Amino acid sequence: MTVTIKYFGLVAEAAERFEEILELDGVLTASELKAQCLNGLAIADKESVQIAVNQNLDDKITLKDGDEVALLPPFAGG
Amino acid sequence: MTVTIKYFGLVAEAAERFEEILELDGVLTASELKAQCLNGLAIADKESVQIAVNQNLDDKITLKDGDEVALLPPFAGG
Amino acid sequence: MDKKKPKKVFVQGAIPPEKIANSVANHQSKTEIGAHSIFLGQIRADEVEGKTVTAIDYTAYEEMAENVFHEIREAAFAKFDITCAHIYHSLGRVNVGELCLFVFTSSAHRKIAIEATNFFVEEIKAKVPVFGKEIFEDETHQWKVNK
Amino acid sequence: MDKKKPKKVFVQGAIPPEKIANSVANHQSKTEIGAHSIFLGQIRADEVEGKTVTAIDYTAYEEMAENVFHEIREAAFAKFDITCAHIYHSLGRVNVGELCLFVFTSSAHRKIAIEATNFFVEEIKAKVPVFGKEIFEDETHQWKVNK
Repeated sequence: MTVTIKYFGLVAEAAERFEEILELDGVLTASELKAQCLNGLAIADKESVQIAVNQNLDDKITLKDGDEVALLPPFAGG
Repeated sequence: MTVTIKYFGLVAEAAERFEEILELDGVLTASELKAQCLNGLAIADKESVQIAVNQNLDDKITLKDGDEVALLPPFAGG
Repeated sequence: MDKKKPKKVFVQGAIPPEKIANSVANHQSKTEIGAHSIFLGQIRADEVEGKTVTAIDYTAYEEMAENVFHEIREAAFAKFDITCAHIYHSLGRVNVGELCLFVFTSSAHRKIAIEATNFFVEEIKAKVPVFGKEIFEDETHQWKVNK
Repeated sequence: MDKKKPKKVFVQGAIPPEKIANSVANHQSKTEIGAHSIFLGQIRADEVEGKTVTAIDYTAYEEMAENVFHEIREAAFAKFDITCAHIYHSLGRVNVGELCLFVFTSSAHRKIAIEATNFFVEEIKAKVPVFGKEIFEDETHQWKVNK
Protein backbone atom coordinates (compact mmCIF):
# COMPACT_ATOMS: atom_id res chain seq x y z
CA MET A 1 0.00 0.00 0.00
CA THR A 2 1.01 3.59 -0.62
CA VAL A 3 0.75 6.27 2.06
CA THR A 4 1.68 9.93 1.98
CA ILE A 5 3.47 11.21 5.06
CA LYS A 6 3.52 14.89 5.94
CA TYR A 7 5.99 16.34 8.41
CA PHE A 8 5.43 19.55 10.35
CA GLY A 9 7.35 21.93 12.56
CA LEU A 10 10.15 20.40 14.59
CA VAL A 11 9.44 16.96 13.09
CA ALA A 12 9.97 18.31 9.58
CA GLU A 13 13.12 20.01 10.77
CA ALA A 14 14.51 16.83 12.35
CA ALA A 15 13.48 14.64 9.39
CA GLU A 16 14.72 17.22 6.89
CA ARG A 17 11.64 16.71 4.77
CA PHE A 18 8.06 17.99 4.51
CA GLU A 19 6.50 15.10 2.70
CA GLU A 20 7.26 11.64 1.39
CA ILE A 21 5.32 8.85 -0.25
CA LEU A 22 6.03 5.42 1.23
CA GLU A 23 5.31 1.96 -0.11
CA LEU A 24 4.43 -0.19 2.91
CA ASP A 25 3.93 -3.95 3.32
CA GLY A 26 1.72 -5.81 5.80
CA VAL A 27 -0.68 -4.59 8.47
CA LEU A 28 0.45 -1.48 10.31
CA THR A 29 -1.24 0.80 12.84
CA ALA A 30 -0.75 4.55 12.91
CA SER A 31 1.29 4.35 16.10
CA GLU A 32 3.58 1.70 14.57
CA LEU A 33 4.15 3.91 11.54
CA LYS A 34 4.82 6.88 13.82
CA ALA A 35 7.51 4.92 15.72
CA GLN A 36 9.05 3.89 12.41
CA CYS A 37 9.11 7.45 11.03
CA LEU A 38 10.52 9.01 14.20
CA ASN A 39 13.13 6.29 14.70
CA GLY A 40 16.57 7.85 14.63
CA LEU A 41 15.30 11.44 14.50
CA ALA A 42 16.74 13.94 16.97
CA ILE A 43 13.49 14.75 18.77
CA ALA A 44 13.69 15.18 22.55
CA ASP A 45 10.07 14.32 23.36
CA LYS A 46 8.69 11.81 20.85
CA GLU A 47 5.65 11.24 23.09
CA SER A 48 4.51 14.77 22.34
CA VAL A 49 4.31 14.08 18.60
CA GLN A 50 0.81 13.14 17.44
CA ILE A 51 -0.07 11.25 14.31
CA ALA A 52 -3.14 12.08 12.21
CA VAL A 53 -4.48 9.65 9.63
CA ASN A 54 -6.67 11.49 7.14
CA GLN A 55 -6.85 14.31 9.71
CA ASN A 56 -7.98 11.94 12.46
CA LEU A 57 -5.81 11.90 15.59
CA ASP A 58 -6.61 8.28 16.56
CA ASP A 59 -3.28 6.39 16.55
CA LYS A 60 -4.95 2.96 16.87
CA ILE A 61 -6.15 3.13 13.26
CA THR A 62 -4.88 0.48 10.86
CA LEU A 63 -3.44 2.07 7.75
CA LYS A 64 -4.82 1.46 4.30
CA ASP A 65 -3.79 2.27 0.77
CA GLY A 66 -3.98 5.96 -0.10
CA ASP A 67 -3.98 7.27 3.49
CA GLU A 68 -2.59 10.71 4.23
CA VAL A 69 -0.61 10.59 7.45
CA ALA A 70 0.69 13.65 9.30
CA LEU A 71 3.26 13.86 12.08
CA LEU A 72 2.30 16.75 14.30
CA PRO A 73 4.49 18.25 17.03
CA PRO A 74 2.85 20.16 19.90
CA PHE A 75 0.38 22.80 18.76
CA ALA A 76 1.35 26.44 19.12
CA GLY A 77 -1.54 28.35 17.58
CA GLY A 78 -3.01 31.53 18.99
CA MET B 1 -27.27 74.72 56.38
CA THR B 2 -27.12 74.89 52.62
CA VAL B 3 -26.99 71.75 50.46
CA THR B 4 -26.89 71.38 46.71
CA ILE B 5 -29.13 68.68 45.31
CA LYS B 6 -28.49 67.16 41.89
CA TYR B 7 -31.15 65.16 40.06
CA PHE B 8 -30.38 62.57 37.38
CA GLY B 9 -32.21 60.50 34.80
CA LEU B 10 -35.78 59.59 35.65
CA VAL B 11 -35.57 61.50 38.95
CA ALA B 12 -34.64 64.70 37.11
CA GLU B 13 -37.47 64.05 34.68
CA ALA B 14 -40.03 63.53 37.48
CA ALA B 15 -38.74 66.48 39.52
CA GLU B 16 -38.49 68.69 36.43
CA ARG B 17 -35.14 69.99 37.62
CA PHE B 18 -31.45 69.08 37.44
CA GLU B 19 -30.20 70.96 40.44
CA GLU B 20 -31.40 73.05 43.35
CA ILE B 21 -29.85 74.63 46.38
CA LEU B 22 -31.81 74.07 49.58
CA GLU B 23 -31.64 75.81 52.91
CA LEU B 24 -32.29 73.14 55.58
CA ASP B 25 -32.91 73.34 59.32
CA GLY B 26 -32.11 70.79 62.00
CA VAL B 27 -30.40 67.41 61.86
CA LEU B 28 -31.18 65.37 58.78
CA THR B 29 -29.82 62.10 57.41
CA ALA B 30 -29.34 61.44 53.73
CA SER B 31 -32.23 58.99 53.68
CA GLU B 32 -34.55 61.53 55.29
CA LEU B 33 -33.58 64.13 52.70
CA LYS B 34 -34.13 61.57 49.95
CA ALA B 35 -37.66 60.83 51.22
CA GLN B 36 -38.35 64.57 51.36
CA CYS B 37 -37.07 65.20 47.81
CA LEU B 38 -38.93 62.26 46.27
CA ASN B 39 -42.18 62.97 48.12
CA GLY B 40 -44.92 63.62 45.59
CA LEU B 41 -42.82 62.74 42.56
CA ALA B 42 -44.22 60.30 40.02
CA ILE B 43 -41.59 57.59 40.45
CA ALA B 44 -42.79 53.98 40.40
CA ASP B 45 -39.92 52.45 42.39
CA LYS B 46 -38.55 54.95 44.91
CA GLU B 47 -36.58 52.16 46.62
CA SER B 48 -34.39 51.89 43.51
CA VAL B 49 -33.27 55.52 43.83
CA GLN B 50 -29.94 55.89 45.63
CA ILE B 51 -28.64 59.01 47.36
CA ALA B 52 -25.00 60.04 47.26
CA VAL B 53 -23.60 62.60 49.67
CA ASN B 54 -20.38 64.05 48.31
CA GLN B 55 -20.25 61.01 45.97
CA ASN B 56 -20.66 58.58 48.86
CA LEU B 57 -23.61 56.17 48.59
CA ASP B 58 -24.11 55.75 52.37
CA ASP B 59 -27.65 56.98 53.14
CA LYS B 60 -27.11 56.91 56.93
CA ILE B 61 -24.86 59.98 56.74
CA THR B 62 -25.98 63.11 58.60
CA LEU B 63 -25.96 66.11 56.30
CA LYS B 64 -23.82 69.13 56.94
CA ASP B 65 -23.47 72.59 55.46
CA GLY B 66 -22.09 72.63 51.94
CA ASP B 67 -22.83 68.99 51.09
CA GLU B 68 -23.45 68.00 47.49
CA VAL B 69 -26.28 65.48 47.38
CA ALA B 70 -27.23 63.48 44.29
CA LEU B 71 -30.38 61.47 43.64
CA LEU B 72 -29.43 58.55 41.41
CA PRO B 73 -31.87 56.26 39.63
CA PRO B 74 -30.74 52.74 38.63
CA PHE B 75 -27.46 52.69 36.75
CA ALA B 76 -27.53 51.88 33.05
CA GLY B 77 -23.94 52.22 31.91
CA GLY B 78 -22.20 49.91 29.49
CA MET C 1 -8.91 58.90 46.71
CA ASP C 2 -5.71 58.47 44.77
CA LYS C 3 -3.88 61.68 43.91
CA LYS C 4 -3.26 60.66 40.30
CA LYS C 5 -5.46 62.51 37.87
CA PRO C 6 -8.24 60.18 36.70
CA LYS C 7 -8.09 59.39 32.98
CA LYS C 8 -10.90 60.78 30.89
CA VAL C 9 -13.40 58.02 30.13
CA PHE C 10 -16.40 59.82 28.67
CA VAL C 11 -16.63 60.67 24.99
CA GLN C 12 -19.42 62.61 23.32
CA GLY C 13 -21.65 60.40 21.16
CA ALA C 14 -20.80 57.02 19.69
CA ILE C 15 -17.34 55.47 19.87
CA PRO C 16 -16.02 55.09 16.30
CA PRO C 17 -14.62 51.64 15.32
CA GLU C 18 -11.37 53.35 14.25
CA LYS C 19 -10.72 54.13 17.90
CA ILE C 20 -10.30 50.41 18.50
CA ALA C 21 -7.78 50.04 15.67
CA ASN C 22 -5.86 53.06 16.95
CA SER C 23 -5.80 51.78 20.52
CA VAL C 24 -4.50 48.39 19.37
CA ALA C 25 -1.90 49.96 17.08
CA ASN C 26 -0.69 52.10 19.99
CA HIS C 27 0.18 48.94 21.93
CA GLN C 28 2.34 47.26 19.30
CA SER C 29 5.47 48.82 20.76
CA LYS C 30 4.74 47.21 24.15
CA THR C 31 6.44 43.90 23.47
CA GLU C 32 5.74 42.42 26.88
CA ILE C 33 2.09 42.10 25.84
CA GLY C 34 0.88 38.72 24.57
CA ALA C 35 -2.88 39.18 24.74
CA HIS C 36 -5.47 41.91 24.36
CA SER C 37 -9.05 41.46 25.49
CA ILE C 38 -11.67 43.87 24.22
CA PHE C 39 -15.32 44.32 25.10
CA LEU C 40 -17.63 46.53 23.08
CA GLY C 41 -21.17 47.51 24.01
CA GLN C 42 -23.40 48.19 21.02
CA ILE C 43 -26.90 49.74 21.11
CA ARG C 44 -29.46 47.05 20.44
CA ALA C 45 -32.79 47.63 18.66
CA ASP C 46 -34.79 46.16 21.54
CA GLU C 47 -38.54 45.83 21.17
CA VAL C 48 -40.74 46.96 24.07
CA GLU C 49 -44.49 46.54 23.68
CA GLY C 50 -44.31 46.81 19.90
CA LYS C 51 -41.98 49.82 19.85
CA THR C 52 -38.34 49.64 18.80
CA VAL C 53 -35.41 51.39 20.45
CA THR C 54 -33.62 53.68 17.98
CA ALA C 55 -31.06 55.28 20.30
CA ILE C 56 -29.95 55.67 23.89
CA ASP C 57 -29.28 59.10 25.31
CA TYR C 58 -26.67 58.74 28.06
CA THR C 59 -26.22 61.13 30.95
CA ALA C 60 -24.05 60.74 34.03
CA TYR C 61 -23.15 62.19 37.38
CA GLU C 62 -19.87 62.94 35.65
CA GLU C 63 -17.59 63.91 38.53
CA MET C 64 -18.59 60.86 40.55
CA ALA C 65 -18.53 58.59 37.49
CA GLU C 66 -14.98 59.60 36.56
CA ASN C 67 -13.90 58.91 40.14
CA VAL C 68 -15.62 55.52 40.18
CA PHE C 69 -14.00 54.63 36.84
CA HIS C 70 -10.68 55.56 38.40
CA GLU C 71 -11.34 53.39 41.47
CA ILE C 72 -12.28 50.46 39.25
CA ARG C 73 -9.00 50.92 37.35
CA GLU C 74 -7.01 50.97 40.60
CA ALA C 75 -8.80 47.83 41.80
CA ALA C 76 -8.18 46.09 38.48
CA PHE C 77 -4.46 46.88 38.53
CA ALA C 78 -4.24 45.62 42.12
CA LYS C 79 -6.11 42.42 41.27
CA PHE C 80 -4.77 41.51 37.82
CA ASP C 81 -1.27 41.53 36.36
CA ILE C 82 -2.25 43.70 33.41
CA THR C 83 0.03 45.95 31.39
CA CYS C 84 -2.61 48.51 30.43
CA ALA C 85 -6.31 49.17 30.63
CA HIS C 86 -8.46 51.66 28.77
CA ILE C 87 -12.15 52.43 29.13
CA TYR C 88 -14.32 54.70 27.02
CA HIS C 89 -18.02 55.33 27.58
CA SER C 90 -20.39 57.47 25.55
CA LEU C 91 -22.41 60.41 26.76
CA GLY C 92 -25.25 61.89 24.74
CA ARG C 93 -27.10 60.19 21.93
CA VAL C 94 -25.84 56.87 20.56
CA ASN C 95 -27.89 55.32 17.76
CA VAL C 96 -28.76 51.67 17.35
CA GLY C 97 -25.78 49.72 15.96
CA GLU C 98 -23.26 52.21 17.35
CA LEU C 99 -20.82 51.59 20.18
CA CYS C 100 -21.34 53.03 23.68
CA LEU C 101 -18.66 51.18 25.66
CA PHE C 102 -15.09 50.16 24.83
CA VAL C 103 -13.04 48.24 27.42
CA PHE C 104 -9.51 47.25 26.43
CA THR C 105 -7.00 45.40 28.62
CA SER C 106 -3.61 43.91 27.81
CA SER C 107 -1.41 41.39 29.58
CA ALA C 108 1.42 38.98 28.98
CA HIS C 109 -1.06 36.10 29.26
CA ARG C 110 -4.51 35.57 27.84
CA LYS C 111 -6.42 34.52 30.95
CA ILE C 112 -5.39 37.60 32.89
CA ALA C 113 -6.47 39.97 30.11
CA ILE C 114 -9.79 38.17 29.64
CA GLU C 115 -10.58 38.15 33.38
CA ALA C 116 -9.61 41.79 33.75
CA THR C 117 -11.91 42.88 30.91
CA ASN C 118 -14.71 40.89 32.49
CA PHE C 119 -14.09 42.56 35.82
CA PHE C 120 -14.19 46.01 34.24
CA VAL C 121 -17.44 45.33 32.41
CA GLU C 122 -19.23 44.00 35.50
CA GLU C 123 -17.93 46.76 37.75
CA ILE C 124 -18.88 49.48 35.27
CA LYS C 125 -22.42 48.10 34.91
CA ALA C 126 -22.85 47.87 38.69
CA LYS C 127 -21.09 50.93 40.08
CA VAL C 128 -20.89 53.83 37.67
CA PRO C 129 -23.67 56.47 37.86
CA VAL C 130 -24.59 56.52 34.18
CA PHE C 131 -28.20 56.78 33.06
CA GLY C 132 -29.69 55.75 29.74
CA LYS C 133 -32.85 57.02 28.11
CA GLU C 134 -34.00 54.50 25.50
CA ILE C 135 -35.61 56.46 22.70
CA PHE C 136 -38.24 54.78 20.51
CA GLU C 137 -39.10 55.56 16.86
CA ASP C 138 -42.04 57.71 17.93
CA GLU C 139 -39.74 59.79 20.21
CA THR C 140 -41.34 58.37 23.38
CA HIS C 141 -38.80 56.88 25.79
CA GLN C 142 -38.18 54.64 28.76
CA TRP C 143 -35.30 54.56 31.23
CA LYS C 144 -32.85 51.69 30.89
CA VAL C 145 -31.94 49.60 33.95
CA ASN C 146 -28.92 47.29 34.06
CA LYS C 147 -29.63 43.64 34.87
CA MET D 1 -17.84 16.85 8.37
CA ASP D 2 -20.33 19.57 7.60
CA LYS D 3 -20.97 20.22 3.93
CA LYS D 4 -20.78 24.01 4.33
CA LYS D 5 -17.61 25.47 2.91
CA PRO D 6 -15.29 26.30 5.81
CA LYS D 7 -14.54 30.02 6.14
CA LYS D 8 -10.98 31.04 5.43
CA VAL D 9 -9.17 31.64 8.73
CA PHE D 10 -5.52 31.91 7.75
CA VAL D 11 -3.99 35.17 6.63
CA GLN D 12 -0.42 35.68 5.43
CA GLY D 13 1.70 37.57 7.95
CA ALA D 14 0.49 39.82 10.75
CA ILE D 15 -3.15 40.83 11.20
CA PRO D 16 -3.38 44.63 10.78
CA PRO D 17 -5.26 46.58 13.51
CA GLU D 18 -7.48 48.10 10.80
CA LYS D 19 -8.98 44.65 10.26
CA ILE D 20 -10.51 44.90 13.73
CA ALA D 21 -12.06 48.29 13.02
CA ASN D 22 -13.43 47.00 9.72
CA SER D 23 -14.89 43.88 11.31
CA VAL D 24 -16.61 45.93 14.01
CA ALA D 25 -17.91 48.47 11.48
CA ASN D 26 -19.35 45.61 9.42
CA HIS D 27 -21.53 44.61 12.36
CA GLN D 28 -23.16 47.97 13.03
CA SER D 29 -26.08 47.10 10.77
CA LYS D 30 -26.84 44.02 12.88
CA THR D 31 -29.04 45.72 15.42
CA GLU D 32 -29.81 42.58 17.43
CA ILE D 33 -26.21 42.70 18.70
CA GLY D 34 -25.60 44.24 22.12
CA ALA D 35 -22.07 43.02 22.84
CA HIS D 36 -18.88 42.20 20.98
CA SER D 37 -16.04 40.30 22.60
CA ILE D 38 -12.63 40.37 20.97
CA PHE D 39 -9.43 38.52 21.74
CA LEU D 40 -6.12 39.42 20.11
CA GLY D 41 -2.90 37.45 20.34
CA GLN D 42 0.24 39.58 20.04
CA ILE D 43 3.80 38.31 19.62
CA ARG D 44 5.68 38.80 22.88
CA ALA D 45 9.42 39.52 23.14
CA ASP D 46 10.01 36.56 25.45
CA GLU D 47 13.47 36.04 26.85
CA VAL D 48 14.92 32.52 26.77
CA GLU D 49 18.38 32.03 28.24
CA GLY D 50 19.40 35.60 27.50
CA LYS D 51 18.06 35.67 23.95
CA THR D 52 14.99 37.61 22.92
CA VAL D 53 12.25 36.46 20.56
CA THR D 54 11.94 38.81 17.57
CA ALA D 55 9.29 36.97 15.55
CA ILE D 56 7.30 33.78 15.25
CA ASP D 57 7.15 31.96 11.95
CA TYR D 58 3.82 30.08 11.81
CA THR D 59 3.16 26.99 9.73
CA ALA D 60 0.15 24.70 9.79
CA TYR D 61 -1.30 21.49 8.52
CA GLU D 62 -3.60 23.80 6.63
CA GLU D 63 -6.31 21.48 5.34
CA MET D 64 -6.77 19.89 8.75
CA ALA D 65 -6.51 23.24 10.53
CA GLU D 66 -9.22 24.83 8.41
CA ASN D 67 -11.47 21.85 9.13
CA VAL D 68 -10.78 22.03 12.86
CA PHE D 69 -11.50 25.78 12.85
CA HIS D 70 -14.77 24.95 11.14
CA GLU D 71 -15.66 22.29 13.73
CA ILE D 72 -14.88 24.72 16.55
CA ARG D 73 -17.21 27.27 14.91
CA GLU D 74 -19.99 24.69 14.62
CA ALA D 75 -19.52 23.69 18.26
CA ALA D 76 -19.55 27.33 19.37
CA PHE D 77 -22.77 28.09 17.49
CA ALA D 78 -24.38 24.98 19.02
CA LYS D 79 -23.22 25.92 22.52
CA PHE D 80 -23.66 29.70 22.62
CA ASP D 81 -26.43 31.98 21.37
CA ILE D 82 -24.08 34.12 19.30
CA THR D 83 -24.99 36.19 16.26
CA CYS D 84 -21.63 35.94 14.52
CA ALA D 85 -18.11 34.68 15.04
CA HIS D 86 -14.94 35.40 13.12
CA ILE D 87 -11.46 33.97 13.54
CA TYR D 88 -8.24 34.99 11.81
CA HIS D 89 -4.85 33.39 12.39
CA SER D 90 -1.51 34.30 10.85
CA LEU D 91 0.73 32.07 8.79
CA GLY D 92 4.34 32.96 8.03
CA ARG D 93 6.42 35.49 9.89
CA VAL D 94 4.83 37.75 12.50
CA ASN D 95 7.15 40.16 14.29
CA VAL D 96 7.13 41.02 17.97
CA GLY D 97 4.32 43.48 18.75
CA GLU D 98 2.23 42.34 15.79
CA LEU D 99 -1.03 40.40 15.95
CA CYS D 100 -1.23 36.67 15.12
CA LEU D 101 -4.77 35.82 16.30
CA PHE D 102 -8.06 37.72 16.10
CA VAL D 103 -11.21 36.17 17.59
CA PHE D 104 -14.42 38.19 17.37
CA THR D 105 -17.84 37.11 18.60
CA SER D 106 -21.10 39.02 18.90
CA SER D 107 -24.29 38.39 20.82
CA ALA D 108 -27.35 40.14 22.18
CA HIS D 109 -25.89 39.79 25.69
CA ARG D 110 -22.43 40.34 27.07
CA LYS D 111 -21.90 37.11 28.98
CA ILE D 112 -22.62 34.96 25.96
CA ALA D 113 -20.18 36.86 23.74
CA ILE D 114 -17.45 36.79 26.39
CA GLU D 115 -17.87 33.06 27.05
CA ALA D 116 -17.92 32.27 23.35
CA THR D 117 -14.67 34.16 22.71
CA ASN D 118 -13.09 32.32 25.60
CA PHE D 119 -14.23 29.01 24.20
CA PHE D 120 -12.77 29.83 20.78
CA VAL D 121 -9.40 30.85 22.20
CA GLU D 122 -9.03 27.73 24.35
CA GLU D 123 -10.19 25.40 21.58
CA ILE D 124 -7.87 26.99 19.02
CA LYS D 125 -4.87 26.69 21.34
CA ALA D 126 -5.66 23.04 22.11
CA LYS D 127 -6.91 21.59 18.85
CA VAL D 128 -5.61 23.38 15.77
CA PRO D 129 -2.45 21.99 14.14
CA VAL D 130 -0.49 25.23 13.97
CA PHE D 131 3.24 25.32 14.68
CA GLY D 132 5.33 28.27 15.73
CA LYS D 133 9.05 28.78 15.29
CA GLU D 134 10.24 31.45 17.75
CA ILE D 135 13.06 33.30 16.06
CA PHE D 136 15.70 35.04 18.21
CA GLU D 137 17.77 38.12 17.31
CA ASP D 138 20.71 35.94 16.27
CA GLU D 139 18.46 33.98 13.87
CA THR D 140 18.59 30.85 16.06
CA HIS D 141 15.18 29.50 16.97
CA GLN D 142 13.12 27.27 19.23
CA TRP D 143 9.73 25.67 18.73
CA LYS D 144 6.84 27.16 20.67
CA VAL D 145 4.56 24.89 22.71
CA ASN D 146 1.13 25.99 23.98
CA LYS D 147 0.57 25.75 27.71
